[in-house]
Amino acid sequence: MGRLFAVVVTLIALASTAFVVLHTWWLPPDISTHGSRIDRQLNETMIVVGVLFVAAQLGLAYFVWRFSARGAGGPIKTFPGGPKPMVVLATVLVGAEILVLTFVGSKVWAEVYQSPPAPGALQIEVQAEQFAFYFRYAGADKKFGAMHPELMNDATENFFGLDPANDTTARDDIVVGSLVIPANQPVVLQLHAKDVSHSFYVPELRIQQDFVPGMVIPLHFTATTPGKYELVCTQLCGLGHYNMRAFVEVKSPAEFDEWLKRQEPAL
Amino acid sequence: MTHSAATVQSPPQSFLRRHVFSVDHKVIGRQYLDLALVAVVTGMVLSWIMRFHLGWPDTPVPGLGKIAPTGAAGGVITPEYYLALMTMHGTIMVFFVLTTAPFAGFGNFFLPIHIGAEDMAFPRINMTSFWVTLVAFLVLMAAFFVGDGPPLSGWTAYAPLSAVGKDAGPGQGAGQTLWAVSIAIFCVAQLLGSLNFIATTLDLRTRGMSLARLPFATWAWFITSVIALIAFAVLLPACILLILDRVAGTSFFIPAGLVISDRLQEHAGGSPLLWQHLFWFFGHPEVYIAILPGFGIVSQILPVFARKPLLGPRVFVACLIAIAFLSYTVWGHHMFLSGMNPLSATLFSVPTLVITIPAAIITLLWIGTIYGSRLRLTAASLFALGFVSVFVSGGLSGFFLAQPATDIYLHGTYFVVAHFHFVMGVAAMFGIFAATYFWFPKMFGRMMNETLGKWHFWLTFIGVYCVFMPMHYLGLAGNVRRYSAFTDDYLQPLIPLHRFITIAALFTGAVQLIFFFNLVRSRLRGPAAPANPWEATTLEWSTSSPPPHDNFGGHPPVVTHGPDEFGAAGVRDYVMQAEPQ
Amino acid sequence: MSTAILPPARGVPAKSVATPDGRPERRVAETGVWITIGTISMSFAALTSALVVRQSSAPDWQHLQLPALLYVNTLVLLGSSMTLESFRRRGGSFGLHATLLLGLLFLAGQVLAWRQLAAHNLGLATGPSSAFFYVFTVLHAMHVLGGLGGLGLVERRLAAGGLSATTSKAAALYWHFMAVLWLYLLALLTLRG
Amino acid sequence: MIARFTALVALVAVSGGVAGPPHRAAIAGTISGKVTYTGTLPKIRTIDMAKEPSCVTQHSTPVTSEDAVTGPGNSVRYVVVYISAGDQGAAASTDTVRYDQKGCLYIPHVAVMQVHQPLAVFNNDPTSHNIHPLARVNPEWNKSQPKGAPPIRTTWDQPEFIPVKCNVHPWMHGYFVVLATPNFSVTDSSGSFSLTGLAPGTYTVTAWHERFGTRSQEVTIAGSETKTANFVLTARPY
Repeated sequence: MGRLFAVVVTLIALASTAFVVLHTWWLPPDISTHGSRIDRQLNETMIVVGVLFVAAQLGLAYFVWRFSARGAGGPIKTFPGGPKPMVVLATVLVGAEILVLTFVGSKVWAEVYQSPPAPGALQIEVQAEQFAFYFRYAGADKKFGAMHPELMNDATENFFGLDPANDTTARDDIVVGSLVIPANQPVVLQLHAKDVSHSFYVPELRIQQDFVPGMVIPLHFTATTPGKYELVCTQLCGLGHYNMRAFVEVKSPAEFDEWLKRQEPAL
Repeated sequence: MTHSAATVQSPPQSFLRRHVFSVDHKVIGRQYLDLALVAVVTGMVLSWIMRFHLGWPDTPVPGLGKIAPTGAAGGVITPEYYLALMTMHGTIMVFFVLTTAPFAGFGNFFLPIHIGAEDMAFPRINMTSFWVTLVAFLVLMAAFFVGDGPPLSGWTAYAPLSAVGKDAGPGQGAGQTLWAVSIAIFCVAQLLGSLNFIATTLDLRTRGMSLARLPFATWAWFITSVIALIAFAVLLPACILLILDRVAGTSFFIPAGLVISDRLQEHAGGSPLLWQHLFWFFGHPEVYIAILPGFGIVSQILPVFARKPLLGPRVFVACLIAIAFLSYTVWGHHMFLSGMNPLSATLFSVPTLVITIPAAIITLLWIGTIYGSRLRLTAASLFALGFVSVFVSGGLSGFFLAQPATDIYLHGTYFVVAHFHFVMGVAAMFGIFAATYFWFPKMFGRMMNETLGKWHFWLTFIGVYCVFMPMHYLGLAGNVRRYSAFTDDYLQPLIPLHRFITIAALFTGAVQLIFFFNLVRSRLRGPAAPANPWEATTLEWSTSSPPPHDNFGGHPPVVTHGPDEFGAAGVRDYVMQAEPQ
Repeated sequence: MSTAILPPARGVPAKSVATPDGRPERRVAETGVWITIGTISMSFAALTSALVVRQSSAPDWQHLQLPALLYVNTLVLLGSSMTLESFRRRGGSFGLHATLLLGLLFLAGQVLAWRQLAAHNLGLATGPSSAFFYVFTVLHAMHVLGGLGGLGLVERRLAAGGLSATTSKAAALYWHFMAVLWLYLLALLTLRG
Repeated sequence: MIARFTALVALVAVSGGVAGPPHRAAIAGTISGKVTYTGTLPKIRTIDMAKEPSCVTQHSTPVTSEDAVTGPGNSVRYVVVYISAGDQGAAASTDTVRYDQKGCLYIPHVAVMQVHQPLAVFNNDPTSHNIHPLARVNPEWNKSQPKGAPPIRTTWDQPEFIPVKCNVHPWMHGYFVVLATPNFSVTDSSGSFSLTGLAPGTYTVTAWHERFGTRSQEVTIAGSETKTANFVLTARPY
């Protein structure tokens, strides 16, 4: 019975690691400037955790295999050195890993979340509402009209609560349902939540940030590879949470400018 | 309220006093376990329906259309009904199974016996805490029968989705209020329970039962009750503020200018992050409340079946205390991306990684205990070993979520679901199974069937790995959690994996019938159990099975030995705790 | 009605509590009250942190001017602590009855204060400062009610002649904590409210 | 209207083979007319359905918002013209009003029905919708309708202009107009309407539009004559 346990645990450990090593299901290719460092951090952690995982499972399996067959004979043996090697092993091993991972990880975290966006970054306002994202570009006057919650009305497509009648800067604002951004240029999103908490997550961009109602949260990144990607919501926001999707279209700068010129003002 | 008056009086006679409104900690322990059994069956059935829907969203679930005509017209589950099932599944499992069974259930039954006392310090408060827990469970279940159905804001109930009320969507009206009231009542029950555990452990230890000689399960229950005391003392006011926001028009968690269902809400000035801070200040200690009793149970069972003392008992207890202390400094790792100040991400990341050290030490102590042992493999010891393996798998995936850098990608995906299910949904359940197989003879005076027990272990052990290990891969592929359907293009290739998980989940669920059948049959017709079937050493094995009303038949034991004195040479390789010198 | 307090009753069967170094027996009820005090302090600490976070989350916090009655009420509560102490030292049920009476008077004073505030339409939902005021004071009042229950138990035990030192000490400990907690709340609401 | 006609036929049949027209021909007047607007129209906006490709493919030409649809000669579409006062006894109609969701749009944009008249909402899209009538007078509900789910059948007990939205597709908007009277008509792109079968009497005719407001006027019907009643609504750009 002990042998069976050892075999099953070993098979499980090897099978689980195999699927990871083979990358059967893995992260989509990264298309952002900071993404490669996140991938490296994840790979490093995966290697360390993989080694610890296999070592622990096989250690458990081996000990159960060896010490379950000894019947009543033979005196029991305590682990050489008592609990001390365990404490040292765990503290040194995990402690070292903590230092390395924290130090390396904090740099890419700081770059994405603690540093201000590049000065010339393209400003885009994002309004997350129950169950869709809408994106606003400043239009020709490069200025965003003010947002008035009391004017927000989906029926008249006034998703940002603009007041073009009295607010001239709002007249040329462009509102679209897809996030269209130029490649290789920094972009800053101002995240607004209209009703409840939502979240901005694009696996390929390796970026994620919650929308918090009552707060405007900046999020900056730079996409590198043109293409069409999916933006999904990862913060439970109600019945349509699963369908709250928008497309992120990364275009070459020339194509982007041409696209932007083609857009008419929203209201 | 002198303590002696309550317990030394003659055992109650009437059926009602003996079995229903009893102050006997053993009856209360069994009542908690029965409540947890009902809750785990409910929670499991909900998870079956959810998993079936994820695998085959358009296939109607036979019969569901009649049970839930609004939620699943014609048997096809609507998105809001899926989220409602998910919310109830999470809430039932975390609160009414993982907190009541290993902690309140087995703890109530065995803590007094372990320390040689007749009963808990405050028997009447102990009885009240069970009945208040039952009321909390019934209030939660009422959410199923309320107009809009159960709430759909998850077991974490983030504001403002949970705080705004009916406008936020179906289930957020009466259902969410019932959820908040139920959890507030549950907090009161757990505070009373923890009060009892701490007072009993501190004051009612029998002669010779010093803290150093406390059995490991009792150490775990004692430390868990300290954590629970502080954690639930914070969740209670949080729930009160949430209820006020929902009912009395205050704005603790709801900011100004929210337009929900095309209506400008009158609230102003609240902070949604305040709810997340208060909830997770309770939330993370709660996951340790669910797992530490499991640590205690495994450390109690392994020496018995390894016929060898636990490696480094003082180190084990020190690690429990370290985990208890650190558990209050890590709650921010749930909120790296929540809009909280990014600087504090590193502040919470370090203690989260540091807390893995005591957990790693304890795991190594278990493995070290098996070294040089004479391991006997019964259902109880198999589940204890299974606990070690599963806890390793679940604990290690925590490394990715503890670092902000990798959490950017993995937060909110199935990687998180795999992590907490492995550690809480599976490891803690293995702790409960191990405790059941180990203590059933003592609790009911009858032996459980070992063959059925072993079948139950092997099928469950393989089943849970088939269910939850693939969820790590879904997480790596960026599959977002809490989705009621997978309509996004990048999720389509993952649907076969979801179907595999669903089949494995239904299989593992079905396997639990072996356990329930074994429970019922052994309780009715199991062979009579001797006082010490496993040749263990702690005090409960030196009294009869089941123990008499005051546990030791009028003469409390005098403790002379430690809790796990195994491995002595000679015919009898163990020394009972209360054995005269 | 005997007024003498019985010698420390066997709150706990002597042989059931044996600590190796032979420290005097710990009374269960007293430990229970210390734990309860820890729990209640944790709850009010959580509410205090909620108040601090709420103040910084939006600029809509206006200071709430506490009705003068609350300061008078504080004296009532402190008075009840003093009468309780005199009862415990010199015995005599007068002290206990005075404590119960002052306790009820304190609660009546609180209700009056709430009414006064409500009259100036400063209700629960009027603003954050009044919301927190009501949450703090109502929760405190409920716990004072619990304390009165404890004192009622002491009264019954005294009348039946079986009052043990444990019970009276536990109840007194809890009652004094109610006063300390109220002083803290008063300072918090006056300075930061 | 069909119900009234069948009721009439049944009446004739029941009264036994009396040849020729019934003894006293029911005197039925008609009010008809045209609804136009003045002022500047809001911009015609194309709906961005990028989020739901299964709906984008159902439309060959870009879909425009329907909250301010006009036709030739300043005519206004989707205006509900009904008798708001002076009605003699409304025979409640029992045939089901059909409300379709096709191509992520509500068809018709404005569904008019009587109090207690059965309403059936169909989902003929390959995606799931959720119907959220924002009722204030009537009880509000919010139900999802997965692909292929049975139609949602309901009735409304109080007269009310209920805006309907789909949370999952925020651009989807429509109205359930619940009226106490059977005499109503919705203008098409020509902006014309006609209310028939009116017994003689003085009626208040009201024209309602979701964005351009409401207008009423008094009309008196003497015999079986046709009276014209035109309405002019004011349009505002924003």
